[in-house]
This record gives sequence, C-alpha cells and structure tokens, in this order.
Amino acid sequence: MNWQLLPQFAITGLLNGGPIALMALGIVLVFKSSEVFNFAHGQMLLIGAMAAWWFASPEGMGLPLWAAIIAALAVSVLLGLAIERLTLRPMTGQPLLSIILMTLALGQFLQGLTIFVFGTTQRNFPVIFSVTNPYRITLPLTYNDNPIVVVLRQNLVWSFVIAMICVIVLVLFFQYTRTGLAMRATAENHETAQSVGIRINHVFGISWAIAGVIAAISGILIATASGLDLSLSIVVLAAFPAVLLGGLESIPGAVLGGLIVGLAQGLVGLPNNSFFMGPAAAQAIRNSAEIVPYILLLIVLVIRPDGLFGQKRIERV
Amino acid sequence: MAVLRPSGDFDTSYEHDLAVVRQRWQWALLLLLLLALFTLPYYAPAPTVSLINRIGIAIIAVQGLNILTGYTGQISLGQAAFMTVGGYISALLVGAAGWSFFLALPVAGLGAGLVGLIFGLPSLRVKGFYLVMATLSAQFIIPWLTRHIYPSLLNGAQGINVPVPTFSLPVIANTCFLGTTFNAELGTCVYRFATPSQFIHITLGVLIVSTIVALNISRSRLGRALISVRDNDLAAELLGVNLFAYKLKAFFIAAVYAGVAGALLAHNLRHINSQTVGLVDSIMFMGMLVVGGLGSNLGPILGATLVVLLEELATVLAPPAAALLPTLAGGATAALKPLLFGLALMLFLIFEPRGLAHRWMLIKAAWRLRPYAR
Amino acid sequence: MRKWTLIMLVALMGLVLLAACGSPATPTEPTAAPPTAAPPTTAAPTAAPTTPPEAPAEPTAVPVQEPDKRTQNLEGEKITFYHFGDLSGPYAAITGPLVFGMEDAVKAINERGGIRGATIEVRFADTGGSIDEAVAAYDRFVGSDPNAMIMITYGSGEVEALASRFAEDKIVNLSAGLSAIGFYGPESGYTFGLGPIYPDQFGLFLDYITANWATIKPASAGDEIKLAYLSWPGAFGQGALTPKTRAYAESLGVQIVAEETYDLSPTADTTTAILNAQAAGANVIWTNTLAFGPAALMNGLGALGLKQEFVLGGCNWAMDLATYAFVSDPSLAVGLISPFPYLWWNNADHPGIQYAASLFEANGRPAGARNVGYLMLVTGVDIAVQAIEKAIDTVGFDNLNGEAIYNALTTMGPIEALNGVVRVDYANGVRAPQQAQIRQIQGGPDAFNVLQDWTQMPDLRP
Amino acid sequence: MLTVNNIEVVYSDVILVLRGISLKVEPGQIVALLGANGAGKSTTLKAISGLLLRENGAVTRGSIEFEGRRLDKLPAEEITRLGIAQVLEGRRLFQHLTAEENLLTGSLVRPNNRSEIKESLERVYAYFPPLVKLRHRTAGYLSGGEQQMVAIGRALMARPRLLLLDEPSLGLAPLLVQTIFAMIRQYNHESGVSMLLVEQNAHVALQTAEYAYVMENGRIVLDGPAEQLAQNADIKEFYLGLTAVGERKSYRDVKHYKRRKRWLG
Amino acid sequence: MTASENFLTVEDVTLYFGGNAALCEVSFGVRRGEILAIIGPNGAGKTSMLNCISGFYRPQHGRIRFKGHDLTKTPTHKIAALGLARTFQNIALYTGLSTLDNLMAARHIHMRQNSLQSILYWGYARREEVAHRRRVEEIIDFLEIAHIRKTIVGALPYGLRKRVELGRALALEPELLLLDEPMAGMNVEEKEDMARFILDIYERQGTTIVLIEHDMGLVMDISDRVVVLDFGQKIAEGTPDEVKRDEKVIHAYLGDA
Repeated sequence: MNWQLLPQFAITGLLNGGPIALMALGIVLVFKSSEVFNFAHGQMLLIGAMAAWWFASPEGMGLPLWAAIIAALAVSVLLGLAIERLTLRPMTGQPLLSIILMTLALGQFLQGLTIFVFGTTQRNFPVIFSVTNPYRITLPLTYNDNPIVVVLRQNLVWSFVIAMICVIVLVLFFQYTRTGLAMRATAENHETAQSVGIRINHVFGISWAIAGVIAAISGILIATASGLDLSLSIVVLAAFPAVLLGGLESIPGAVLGGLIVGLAQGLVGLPNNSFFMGPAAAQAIRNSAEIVPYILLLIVLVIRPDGLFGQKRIERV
Repeated sequence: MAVLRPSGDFDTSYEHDLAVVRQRWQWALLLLLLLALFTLPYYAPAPTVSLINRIGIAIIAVQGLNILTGYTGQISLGQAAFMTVGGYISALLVGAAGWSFFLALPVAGLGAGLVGLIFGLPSLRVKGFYLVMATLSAQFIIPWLTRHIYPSLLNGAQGINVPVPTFSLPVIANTCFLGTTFNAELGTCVYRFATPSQFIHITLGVLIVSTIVALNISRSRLGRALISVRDNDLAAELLGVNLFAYKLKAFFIAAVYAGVAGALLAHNLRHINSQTVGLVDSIMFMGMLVVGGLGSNLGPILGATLVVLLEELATVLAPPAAALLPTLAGGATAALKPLLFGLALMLFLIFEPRGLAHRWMLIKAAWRLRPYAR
Repeated sequence: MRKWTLIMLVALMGLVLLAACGSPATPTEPTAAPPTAAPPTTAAPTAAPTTPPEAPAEPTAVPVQEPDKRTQNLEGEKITFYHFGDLSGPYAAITGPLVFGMEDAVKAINERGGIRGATIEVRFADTGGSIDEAVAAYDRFVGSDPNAMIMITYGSGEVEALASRFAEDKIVNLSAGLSAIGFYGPESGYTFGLGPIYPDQFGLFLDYITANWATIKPASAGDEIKLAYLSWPGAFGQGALTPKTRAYAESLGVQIVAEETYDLSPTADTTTAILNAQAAGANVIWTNTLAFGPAALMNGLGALGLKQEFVLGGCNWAMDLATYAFVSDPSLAVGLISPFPYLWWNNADHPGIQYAASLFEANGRPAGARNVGYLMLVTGVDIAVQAIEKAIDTVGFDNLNGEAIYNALTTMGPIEALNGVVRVDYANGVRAPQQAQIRQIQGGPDAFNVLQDWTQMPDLRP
Repeated sequence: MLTVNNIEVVYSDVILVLRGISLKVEPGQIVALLGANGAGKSTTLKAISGLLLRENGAVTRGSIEFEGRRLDKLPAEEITRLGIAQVLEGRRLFQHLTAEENLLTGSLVRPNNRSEIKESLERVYAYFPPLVKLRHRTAGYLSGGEQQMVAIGRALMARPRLLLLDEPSLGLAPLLVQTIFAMIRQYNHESGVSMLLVEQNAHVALQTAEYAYVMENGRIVLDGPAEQLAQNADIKEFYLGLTAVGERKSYRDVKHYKRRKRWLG
Repeated sequence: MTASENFLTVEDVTLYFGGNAALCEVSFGVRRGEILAIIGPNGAGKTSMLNCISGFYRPQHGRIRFKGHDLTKTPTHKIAALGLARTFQNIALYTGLSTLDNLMAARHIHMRQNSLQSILYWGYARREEVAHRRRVEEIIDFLEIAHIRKTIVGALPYGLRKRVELGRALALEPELLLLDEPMAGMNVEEKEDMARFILDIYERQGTTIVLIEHDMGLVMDISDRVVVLDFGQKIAEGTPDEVKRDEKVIHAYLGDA
C-alpha cells in the first residue's frame, strides 16, 4: 500500500464523487416523485452538454458562455417536460418492466437523436477552469518525514463545489418551498397527494424539468473537465449503483452513495505493491474502477436490500 | 392457449389436447417451413442467409430471456454478459483444448448457466429495480473479468480468435463426400462451417432444439411453477412453489440459452472479446422480447426477427439519410439504429404493450370467427 | 407417439440437409483442384487455412499468362473497393476524415480515367467499432459480390476477427489497424498494413530513447529508463505489448515498470494511471492510442503538474490534429515523440503531400479533417491502384481477383506510395511498412518536426 | 349542496359495486353513511372524491353534483380544489413528513398567503391541542389517534366547504373515538362546514350526524334523521346480517337443481 | 377442548407491525370436519390471522399447530404439502394462465417430475401430466367451469375468478381449506352458488373449512362455529346463535357508545 499517495487518491476520488452524486440525485428525484428509474439520464446529460456547446460555439450560436449555459438549461427543462408528457404519462399504471424498458428505449432514441443532430464528432468544450494550474495542498500530515502534498485539478475541485451547491439548493428547495412540499408529498403517496389537491402530473413534470437541469449541469461539468463526445452518456453508469447504494428514494442517500462510489473508485486505483497477490492481480485491481461500484452494490444488496440509507419502511396494518 | 380452434378439430384424448402441433396440415406446414429454412442457401442470396443466421442467434438468446422475464417475471439486463461467458467457454474448449464444437456447445451453455445462477442469487432478497441492478452488474463484472483474469488464456481485452466449427467424417473409398475436404493432419474428411451458408445449419439445428425445449417448459410442471412465480409470487409460495429454487432455475435456464447463443455467435464471428456483446445488446434482447410478446413462445421469434430487420433497415437507410443530411456523414447508421430501435420500442410500449404475438393471436381468433373458415 | 416419429423424421431430414448443403459452399473457395478426389495417403492439396500463411506468397502461384488478356482500355468496367470504418463507435473521434480521404482520392483517380479506364467504386460500411457489425458487413459485401478482391479496414479488432476470412476468401485487405495478430496470426495472410505494426513502432521508439536518453531525459530522471505503458484496454491499446517487445525492451535495458489502462474515451480520467506510473518510478510513458488517448494523458499530466517529469511517446496515431482538438491547452501537447511512418502536411514541398493537399482543397473539406486519416487513405488508395495495375498487367482484367492483387503486392518490391509519403515493401512475408521517422510536436499542428529521418525499424513481428 | 343521483359504480369494467345510490348533503349538515363491511360505503365516498379513477373504477350511471357542478368525471385533485376535502380511510398521512408538513400539504390548494396559512394552522392546533407538541415529529411514528387528528387537520387546512370523512373511528380505542368525534362536532358547529361521514361505528356516527343513510350490498336500505334511526331497534340487525327487508331463506337451503336450472337457462 | 382433539390449534398468536399489534394473544382451535367462520369489523385482524395460519406472516409470539406440525416454523412453500390450501381476499390467481393451467399449477405439490423431465417432456413427465389432468378435469366439472377451461383467467369476470380460485385451492386436495371472503362483491345468486359449493366440498369430502365472511346471514347459515375478532383480540367464540347474542359482539359491531 502506498501511504504517501493514499490521501491524494482518497481526495481525488471523493471529489470525483461530486458529479456522480449530482447524477444520482437527478435519478432519485424522478424516481421519488414518479417511481420511474430514469435509465435515460445519461442521454439527458449528453444533450444538455451538447446544447451548451452548440449555443457557445462559433459553429453554433456563438453566445457568451454564461448565456449558452442558461440556454442549455432551458433546453434541458423543455426536454424533461417533453419526456414526461410524451413518453411516461401514457405509461401510467403499466408494469415495472414496461417502465424500465421505456426509459431504456428513450435512452437509445435520444442517443440516436443526438447523433442525428450533432453527428459523431467530438467537441472541444470551452475551458471554464484552468487546466494547467492545479491546486497544491500540503496536508498537515507526514509520511516517512515527507509532507503529504495533494495535487488537485481545478475543474475537479470546482465540479465538486458546484455539484454540492446544487445538492444544497435542491435540499433547501424541497424543505422550504410549497412546490418542494408538494413534491415530497407526491413522492410518498400519489393517491393521498391527489386527495389533498396536489396536481401530481404537474409535480411529475416539475421533477423531470429539475432532473433535466441537474443532468445538464452534470454534463457541462464533466465536459469541461475532459471534452465532449457521445461517451458522455455512459458516464452515468457509475451513478446507477450510487443511487441504489443510497437506497433509491433517499436524497441524502444518493449524495452519499455518489461520494462513496467516487471514493471507492479512487481508492482502488491506489498504487498497491503486489504484497498479497501477483503483479497481474494488483494491476487488475488498480483497473477495477469501472466495476467497483457494482461490486459494492452487490455486497450492499446482500447485506441491506434497501440500500445503505434507504428509508425505513413504516409499516402499519 | 388458444381459445378458438378450427372447426373439425376435436379433442379425443388428453394427449391430443396437450399436443402442440395438432393436425396433419399443421405438420405439413411445419415441415415445409423447416425444409425452406434448411435449403435457404440454395436459393436465397448470401446476405439474406447471413441475416437469417443473425436472427436465429438472437432468437435463441431472447428465448432464454423469455423464460426468465416472460415466464418467471425476473427482469434481467445481463443476458449479453452470459452470452460472453458461453462464447469464451466454447472458444477456449474448441480453440485451446481442441474439443469438437458440438461437444463444446452444450458445455458452454452449462458453464454460462452456472454463472447465471450466481447472478441470480440476489433474486432471493431483492426485486424490481434492485434486481435489475444486480443483473446489470453482471454486465460490467463479467466483461471486466474476461479482460483481467488469465491474460495468457483469455488474452485480455484483445479477446481471442475462435476456430471455425468443423465436423469430421471418415474417408470412404479414398473420397470425401458431402462437401467435405480432406485434412491431412487428421486423416479425415472435414466439413467446415465457415460461411453463413454453412453455419446457418448449425444455427437452425440449435434453434429447433431450443424452441422444443421452450415449448416443453411452457406446458409442463416447471413452466407452470415459473409462471406462478411471475403472476403471483406470494400465492405461488402458499401453493407450494419454492420461490427461490424456481427463480434460480429460471436464471440458470436463461443463462444456458444465452451461453449457447454466445457460443454460436463467437464461432460465427470467429472472434470474441469483452465487447462483442454488451449492455446495448442486453437492452436490445429485452426490447425484442417486449416487441415480440412476453411469455409467449412465438414472441422471441417475432420480436428478434423484427428488431434485427429494423437494424438491417437502418443499415440500408443510412446512405440516403447521409446524403440528405451531410452533417451525418458516416454517423448515419449509428444514428439510425438506436433511433429506430428506441422509437419502435417506445411505440410498442405505448400502443401494443403485449407485443406482436398477442396481435397474432387476435388475428388468428378473428379469422376463425369468420363463417366457414377452416 | 406419432408426433415423435415425425419429429425424429424432421431431425433426420435436418441432418441430411446439413450434410448436403456443404456443396453450395464450394464456389466461395476458388481453389480449382477438386479436393474430394484426394487420396488420404498423400499430402492433399488442402484449403487455404490449413496451409502456413507464408505458402501462397511465392510467385509459383502466379497463373500461366494468357495471350489475349485485357490490360488496357477497360472503359465501362468497374472495380469495387470495400471499405470498413468506425464512424460512430469509440474510434470515431479521428476516423471521420478517412472517409473523405478515400472518397477524394478515388474521385480524383476516376476523373483521371480510373484504372486503365475502369472506374473505381467505393462501398463503405460503418462498423461502429463492433466486430459483429464488421462481420455482418463483410458477409453482405462478399455475398453480393463473389469476386470481391480488395477491402480496406481501420480497426485492430475488426482486422483480427476478419483476418482468417480474408485469407480464406482470398481478398486483399489493406489495413490501418496495425495490431500484429491481424497481419501475422496463424490464419491471416491477406492483410497488409498501411503503417508499421505497433510492436515495430514501439521498438523504434525504444531504440530512439535509449540512443538519445542523455539529451531527452526529464530533468529529474536518472540514467535508467523506466517505461510506463499507459494505454487503452483492447486489441489496439495493448497491441504494442507482446512477448517480443518485452524481450526487446529488456535487451535495451529499458524496464517496463508499470502497465496501466484508462478508458477508451476522450473523457477518460488518466490521473490514476499517471500517478501509478509515477509511484512506480517511471520516467517514460508510451501510449498506444488514437489522438484523444495522448490528449487525455496530456490533460492529466498537465492537471497534475507532472508534464516535465515524463518523456511521452505514442504510436503513429498519437501525433495528429485531433490531439490538439482534445488537449485542453495547446502547450500541453508540445514534446510528444512518435514514430512517424509517413510524411506530414508540413512537408509542403513534397509532391505527394502537395497532391493530397490539392485534393483536400478541391473538395472543400473542413479544416479538422486535414489529419492523418485523410493522408493515410489517399496513400492507401495509391498503393491499391499500383497493385491492381500490376495485377492487371500480369493476369489481365478478366482474371483479376484478390489472389492476383495479393501476388502483385508481394512481388512489387519497395513501393514509394504517393512519391514516398509512405515507404513499404511487402516482399518476403513482411506485410507492413518497416520504415519510419521519429517526429516530435514542437509547436502547433504544423510543427511535427523530424528528430530522426527514415530508419529501418526493429523487426518485432511475432 | 352535494347531490348524489342514483349512481352505479363498476370496478375493472366487471364488478358492480354500487347499484343506484342517491343521497344529499345540505349546507352545514353532518350526514352519516352507515353500513357493514363491504356494503359499498367507501366506494360511494371514492366516487364523490374522484379517487375511483385511480382504482380502475368508474361511475357508469347517475350523476354527482356539488354546488351545481358535475363531479363524476373530474380527477381527485380538481375535486379537492372545488372545496371538497377528504380524510381517507386508514389515516393515510405522508409518513415521512412531519406532522406540520402534513398539515401544510392541505393548504397547497389555496393561494400562497403566508399569514392566512399561519392562521389556518393556528386554528387546527386550537382544535387539536395535542398536535402542538408533535408538530415536528415524523408523522409515521405518531399514534393512531394522533395520526387521525393530523389527517383531519390536513383536510381542514384546505378550508373546505364540504368535508368527507372515511371511517375516522377505524382502529381507534373507544375513548379516542369520542374525543375525535367531539372535535368534529365542534368544528361543524363553529365553521358550518358540511360533512359526509362514513362509519361502521353506528353509535358514535348517529350521535354526531343529523341525517343518516344505511347501506347494504351496494344499496341504500334505510335513511332518516339520526335521532330517529338511533331509536330504531332494527339497526343492530343490519350489523348482524338480518335485513328488515322481509324474510330470507337460509343459504343452506339452496338446492343443486336450482343452480343447474340457472346455468341451463 | 384439548389440543389433541384439535386439527388446527392457534395458541397465543401475537403479531406486530412496527409497534402496532395486529393480533394479540389469539387462541382458538379448529376441529376436523367443521366449518369455522372468523368474523369481526374492518381492521380486526381477520386476514392477518389467516395469513399467519397459511405461513405468509410469521407471528412474533405463539404457535400454530396443524396435524402436529408447528406452522410458524415450517417454510412457507412446504405448508401446502401438509394439506392446507387457501383463497385470497383480492383474488390471487395466476392471471396469465388459463383456468386449466391455474388448476394444474396447484397440482405442483402432487407432481413428481423434476425440471429436467419437464424439459424433455418424455415418458414419465408426459404420463404424469395426463394423469393430473384427469384429476383437474374432475374439479372443473364439479365447479361447473368447463366452458372457461382454456380461457386466460385475467379475462374472466369477477365471480368466475372467485370460483376458479376455489378450484385452484381444491386442486391441492387440502384437508384444511382457508377461505378469505369467498363471496365478497357477489350478488345474491352468486353467493348462493358459492355457498352451495362450499357446503358440497364440506359434505362430500369432509374437508375442514375456515372462512372469513362479511355477510352475517351467510355466516350464520353455513358455519358450525364462529370466532369473533376485534382490535386483534378474540372477543367471542361459539355457535352462530351464541355469538349473535353476545353483548361484546354487538358492541364491536355497533361501536362502544
């Protein structure tokens, strides 16, 4: 184990968890309100980021970056609303499998649509955060008398900060606004919500719109870090297990799940000497970041089928 | 399950009532169809044969999924991963160990079945989305393993080249018959299933067996137990069905089908790696099943045919689409495939959620209700 | 029970059909000698796959020349180039321009009158980087044209999977996917590289850095060369790391201290791989990837502030315009070293490059397409045309087939494609170029400057 | 105010649950709907509140009118917005929300006027003093009686003109039932809100209501002023299965041949 | 009444959901060959009781003995094989199967073919299917549902579904039959039919029957004994006439005032 690099990998991993948490949050949000697990979230991410690129790029509208981002968010809101209205509302009352397949099919459709509109070429997303001047933080720790310095990419830090700001804004929105209250009520029970006069179709629409905004923000954050291409839609695969680790319906669970996934992915990459195993196995483990979330998920499913932070079911007769 | 039956067809015994193919003319039709399929290479253009070969492999994979999802109600996004397992097992047995393909094929199925069992274990505790995720994890973990374990054997991410299936016959009167060629190394006449026109006979043979197995499952104790798990698992348990055992059986059978389909695919492509079949294929299989009709034996056949044809349509439409929209350049196929598949699946989910097989039943019933129909 | 006898009958019929259907397959194997009559005691003339791949390379296979063959004035005839590429899958990032290159080069040739009057037709298939798509496209091509003779491929995985088919069906494959297995695997033989195989490139790079270590080594590095192989997983990414190259590195005193992979995506996070390389003490990084691979590494190095700690090298694809497109700051790209088996657009005074540039201008291609893919395909078409012309001279147009082109390629001797943009010699069982320069990025995309001129590369074929 | 006109309700297109129910609620009145388990009381209420649609049920005949507007085709949320608040059977609260948040969801149908909402909240707390202490507790962990208070309070937050109460006594201890019904009566007196009360507990319902209907088998079999019904000795017979509608033959006496005949006919 | 006389004994069964007791120390016995009705107001715990007996719920305290087996410790899927069958309040048929297959599915516990034999469908499996088919056809005849033999039950009207569900329970050939509101939602004629079927089962096969029913008239007519639950507690037990006169029962139904 390389103790010198442990903090570096742990912190990088944790910060990487920020955007994952944000994606997980977008999925949980929709699930909570309408019990739809949105497998198309990755494509919403992609479309949001692509739209931002198009509005900002001289090949497209050539707007200033801030205006482009706002325009992209608006597009994402419309996308979210359209998805809810056109694809999921007709599915009300259909079995689970149909709903799952609907979002999977939607994902494929949106992927095709993106290629249709934007082609397969990669895009260079405008640089928002400097990529050449990483932050160097000297931790108040030493290892073998060497001070431990952590090097953090600027976009990593800022992505994390922005992701967390989004999380906090959302939590405040749920806690302190009437719409937030209506959404939380709808999430609990559709029938009861209807009985107190909440228009649940509006709530579904709002959830999808917010999910669209969240997706666009995550997409833009990730695109600024490493460019923009079609593979952006599969980044979300790390967020699916995060959602379930957290417990599917829990907002703090999604955020913690995302951070845990990021942390775990960071830690497995840690230089490990082949002390316990051969060098091949050690290398395999270093390259296991893509499956670590799913292995964690399997373990958690066996131990706690409702996820780590799943809401305890309050059962009554 | 048909309610309506052509007139003049009476049940004279329970055996007759239980039979799948009921009448002489139906037998004749079936035989004709099989004959037409097996002689396909003689009259159909090669691309068509290749297409039907791909459809056949897809049908086998979807039949397995139908048993798991259609009959037992367990949603799985791992079918492609189990195909990978089957493909690798057969590739190694035939390639590295020198087995006959026809021996390796069932072993590949069983091997994939065992792996399927492992990923079916969470079905004991979890349902719904959680189970979907557990099977999705197979879709990540299995390809990862093929890339990282035993690199000397599995050749990491590069994957391995898979031999062409061969069939050896003894040399009779110094001559090799039946399109075989003499192999000096083995001293026998060898038939190579190399081109689609040759390989399609293997695919069709396996397809016949897999269809018969699926039919038998659906009309026997096993199938009823599986369906009762799907329709009402609590009632099934109270009626004496061991839920866990039957869920695992379903996972096993589905993975066996996947393993066989994977082995066929690997030998057909002559190459397998961790990405040969992936998550998108798992989604496709699920889509084929829904388009065809869940829980119907006709469903996988109709669904796989339609979706593969749709893919083919995307390939055909791509050049004109690219000509219309120059920005698409070469991405037209890439755009059209998911676009058409996604759109078709969404439309089916909204307008025909019970799939083509159900529509077919309705048409058949309507036909029989016509006066003097026979 | 009647039903079961019937089923048995069906099965039996199936078996008979299975056996009988062998015969229609024979036309696809154009070997004239009927193998059915072969006596089992003698070494029979067997089908291509069982023969060693080198065997048909000898000129003995050239058929007897016929007196009245058509070699000129082929107006109205057609020669089809089949073309596989990934325009929508993971490699799409830099393969788009290859379609342009192919189209433009072919168009120019057809405008000049084609090959002795015969027009070239291009049929393209997008494989999306997936092997089953490639096989499906192959089946479609071969099925619709029994005399398909030349195909151009672009992905290592596709090449590896299709190599045995090319050899079996005797279709020449000009490939830009340069993994060694595709060229030299047990059942290949008809696949020819448009660039050197990756092991050779890696070998040349190792030669160069060991010879020039004192001048190029990072300030912090010692005298020992410690190499980290950071690349994509997959046939392409791992293509340069073979037992032979490992042994070669060892013989040069280069230690391979780390082997890490990162995702095949422009958005890949490479910091884990880089930090692991650093932890292992590496001072040289080799990456076997398309342009966005080194770009991801450069971004990672820049972000970690480690750019000065490593010598960064990559295969021929690494140094490309697209590298600039993906690098987050142009300064991060400077310093990349790569074996370069072709000339570059900045060799503006070279006639071959001028020709390519004129095609590019004439067809109004977007600036981003002026990359290695375009150049390579213009060159590749030139090689193909040269080989076909030679084959027509030898066997006549009416006997033109894949085997004839194969024979032409292997007997042509050194070819200077497009006046020497690429230098190849497919004789003696070599199926890929073995000459390259070493270049380095010293500024923008037009400053890919030569560090070392054309050299013979170490022969690291498996 | 509320008029239910000879309605018929069918579930899943096949199960006929109500066979021609008519009733009336006048302004300021408490009307009770009594009946044994499975008589169709809850279905009647759901038909009025629009929740039938969710359960694949539909009003196939007759009409429901509230202040002159047809209700039978509207979804539940719109009916609530017309001024009909509902207290569902089994105290269905938003279990993971706090008691106060539950109350606030009731005010979502009204314009966002902070002071007015605060005033409504204070009023609910005045009627149900025990809730003041529990306002920040998670609703799911409240006791049955407390939950019932929250559920009623939530309905009152909408300032309805008609309140539908579905079995408020269900599963509550007798003393609590008395307390809750006392509150209901008091609220009715003070605010003049009309109420339709569905109950199994005939005694307390008849104490509270002014007028009552008795249902059996999807039909109204008896109705009249509450005091009058409370005197009726037959009431208890309804609950023990012996309808006053004439003599009935024992189920044991159904003969095989009679069934056969029906099938043949 | 001692335990040995009893066919089924429920001893001190207590069942909690979260902190609430759905059943509180309920004890009663069922004699072989009787019809016992469990009645009580909504939410009294009747269905919970049936769920405990059939192994669907596991009570926290107490025991349920059936022919000497402790049902609270028997795996749920093994209870049916002991000779116990039930129907459900909200019909729990296999909606995707035909009437015939629903009944055949219930023969599961009586069939011996293993899954491999099922897949081959040859020899024993085939003969067994035919043999059990015979038994099932008898039940279909008895319940007069032959005309819907091959109809998918999802498409059947409510009353018929109830009857198919009864048939499925009979196909288990139970010694004890638990019926949860077998006549809910039926009109009088349908109820009469159903009552006749229940009595026929009882009279012809001597099957012991425990039923929950709301229609008091029916309960009083056909049951031998009645157990009354209220608030999860047993408040009365006895013959229909005794129970009808019981003060506590009257209060439970009319409400304590």
